[in-house]
Amino acid sequence: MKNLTSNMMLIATLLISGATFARAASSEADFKAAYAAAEAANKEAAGLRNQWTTTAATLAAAKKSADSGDFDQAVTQSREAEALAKASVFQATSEKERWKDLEIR
Amino acid sequence: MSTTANGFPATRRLLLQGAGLVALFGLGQMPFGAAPAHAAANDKYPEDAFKQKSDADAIHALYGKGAEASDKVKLDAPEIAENGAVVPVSVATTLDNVTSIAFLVSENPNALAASYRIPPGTMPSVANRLKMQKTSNVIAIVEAGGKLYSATKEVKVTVGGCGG
Amino acid sequence: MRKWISLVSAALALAFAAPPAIAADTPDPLADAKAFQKYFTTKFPKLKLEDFVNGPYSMNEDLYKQWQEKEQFPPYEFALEAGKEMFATPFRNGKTYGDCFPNQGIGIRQNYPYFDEKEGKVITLELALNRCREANGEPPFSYVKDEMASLTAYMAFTSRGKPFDIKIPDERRALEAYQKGKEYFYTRRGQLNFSCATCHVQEPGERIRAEVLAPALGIMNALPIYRSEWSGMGTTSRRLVTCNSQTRAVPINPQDEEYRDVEYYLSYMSNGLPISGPGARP
Amino acid sequence: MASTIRVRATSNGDITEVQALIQHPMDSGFVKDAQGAVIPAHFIRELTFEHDGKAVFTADWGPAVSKDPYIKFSFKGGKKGDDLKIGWVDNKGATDATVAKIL
Repeated sequence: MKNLTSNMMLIATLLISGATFARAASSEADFKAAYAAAEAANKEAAGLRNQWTTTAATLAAAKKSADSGDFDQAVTQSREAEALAKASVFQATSEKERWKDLEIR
Repeated sequence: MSTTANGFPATRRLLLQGAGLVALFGLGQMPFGAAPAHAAANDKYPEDAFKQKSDADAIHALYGKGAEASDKVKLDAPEIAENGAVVPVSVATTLDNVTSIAFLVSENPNALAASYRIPPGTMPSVANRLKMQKTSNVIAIVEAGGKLYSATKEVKVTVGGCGG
Repeated sequence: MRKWISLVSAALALAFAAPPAIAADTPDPLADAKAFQKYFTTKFPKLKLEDFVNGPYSMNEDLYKQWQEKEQFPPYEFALEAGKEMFATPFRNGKTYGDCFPNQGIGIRQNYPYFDEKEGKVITLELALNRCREANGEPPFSYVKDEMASLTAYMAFTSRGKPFDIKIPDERRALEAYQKGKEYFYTRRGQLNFSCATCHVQEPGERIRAEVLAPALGIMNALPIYRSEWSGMGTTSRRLVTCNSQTRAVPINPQDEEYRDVEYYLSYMSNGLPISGPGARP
Repeated sequence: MASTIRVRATSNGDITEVQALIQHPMDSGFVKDAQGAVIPAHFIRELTFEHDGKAVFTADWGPAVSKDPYIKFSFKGGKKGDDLKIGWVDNKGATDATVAKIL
């Protein structure tokens, strides 16, 4: 039940972020917001002891793009990082029960 | 396998599971022999031979002539190296009057890996461990009675993963 | 005891609302270990139980030969000698590592990790070694570097052939640690969505990117290991950390509780199998 | 400082089998460090084994010999208790030598 709910929320989030991709040129403020959202999701993953190395790498790439002034790219990468972080959160949550499927008994 | 059963509908794109796993496992096999090379004698560090890129050039720099393949040269090397950093390779021969033995890895940046001087009274048999950058022929050269004989074997080298 | 377990099971079942058939988990380490060992001996009927401590080498003839050749003069030789010397060298206060351990630290590796009932936590050999250093006024070693590998290599060497004898005291916290270790082992993590079990239970003996995977059974017996891939030694901590990062998961810190618990669980699963460390691995 | 050379030499009365392991990085010159800088080549060039005043085996090595190199060979003669002298020199001019007893 709980899984299903978070699942739905995740799908919704992905849809929303997907929709915003189409927008015109991004500003530094857009990047900051997207980056903060990604960082927040990654922090949640850390709380669940399940961060992905790819999230960190994508966050770093976003920062680099922003530093070079390419905010379109920076926003896209931040959203990708957020999606990765959310996937890792989802993984950790669902594994709380699913790990038992693999157990030798 | 349906995505529902998998339980990861929305995140499937991000999870390189399933097909990825299949692709990671399994690997082709089997080597095949390949061409030998060329051939003289050495009593100093063969500086020049170690600088050559190709196996043929290295053998020529080392001996000044070419080698002929011989089933009297027994080269022992793995089919698949457990790791390219440490590949155990050895050679033994039934040939008489052996004066030197050399190992080459054709695909390394410089083909010559090691050369051994065998004085009278020392057995014509050497084991060592070599680095291999990638899948390559390993060539053993035995110099006996002033002539060169060789054996060649392909050793597969692959990169590391979640093994061990 | 029993009562507590059923309470927890009930709580787990409620919390996750999973089908009762799956959630009816009463931690029974002995039965788990039996099933675990049976799984591997069934999967590899030609192997004897003690063969599993040699990891992938028992599963592939070509690799076995390379290993035999390496063992003639094993690459961990230098670490072993360094460890022996370190172990015998007194700290600045005159005490030695031996003073921190039962039997002066000789032939005891098979008893680690153990559950410390006073502290209520799992104590691994690596942790005990650093605590020993700190208790004697020495700075701790990195858990993933050569000094720790050398020390544990020597201690493992003095225990070679002795069967793992991991004990789980009959108390709530010990069983909890065991259960957490098991959960860690089977939990998928990282972008590749692999658990420890994905590689080391489902696929041992198979090649992944051409490397033959080691079976989980006996995997702790060989540690620390000299890995050709690392061109050097690796501790148990290093092994766990790299397993995580290879699945694209950010590793937790060496000797964090999860790692200690999973080492506890895995070592217990290999009870009865001989210590073979230090080992050499691809 | 312990020797970089480990030797096992055993005689069966007729033939002496020698195995040696040497602690040396054998850097190839093709590998980069964590910062992306090339680690310069550093390898043993020559390794010699002497018994009874004469060379019984000489290795000429390039950087493609594995880290902590291993070598195995055997020679006729050599009795239990005899000395075997081993020495190496690398491309930076560093050297080490040891004497081992044949067992």
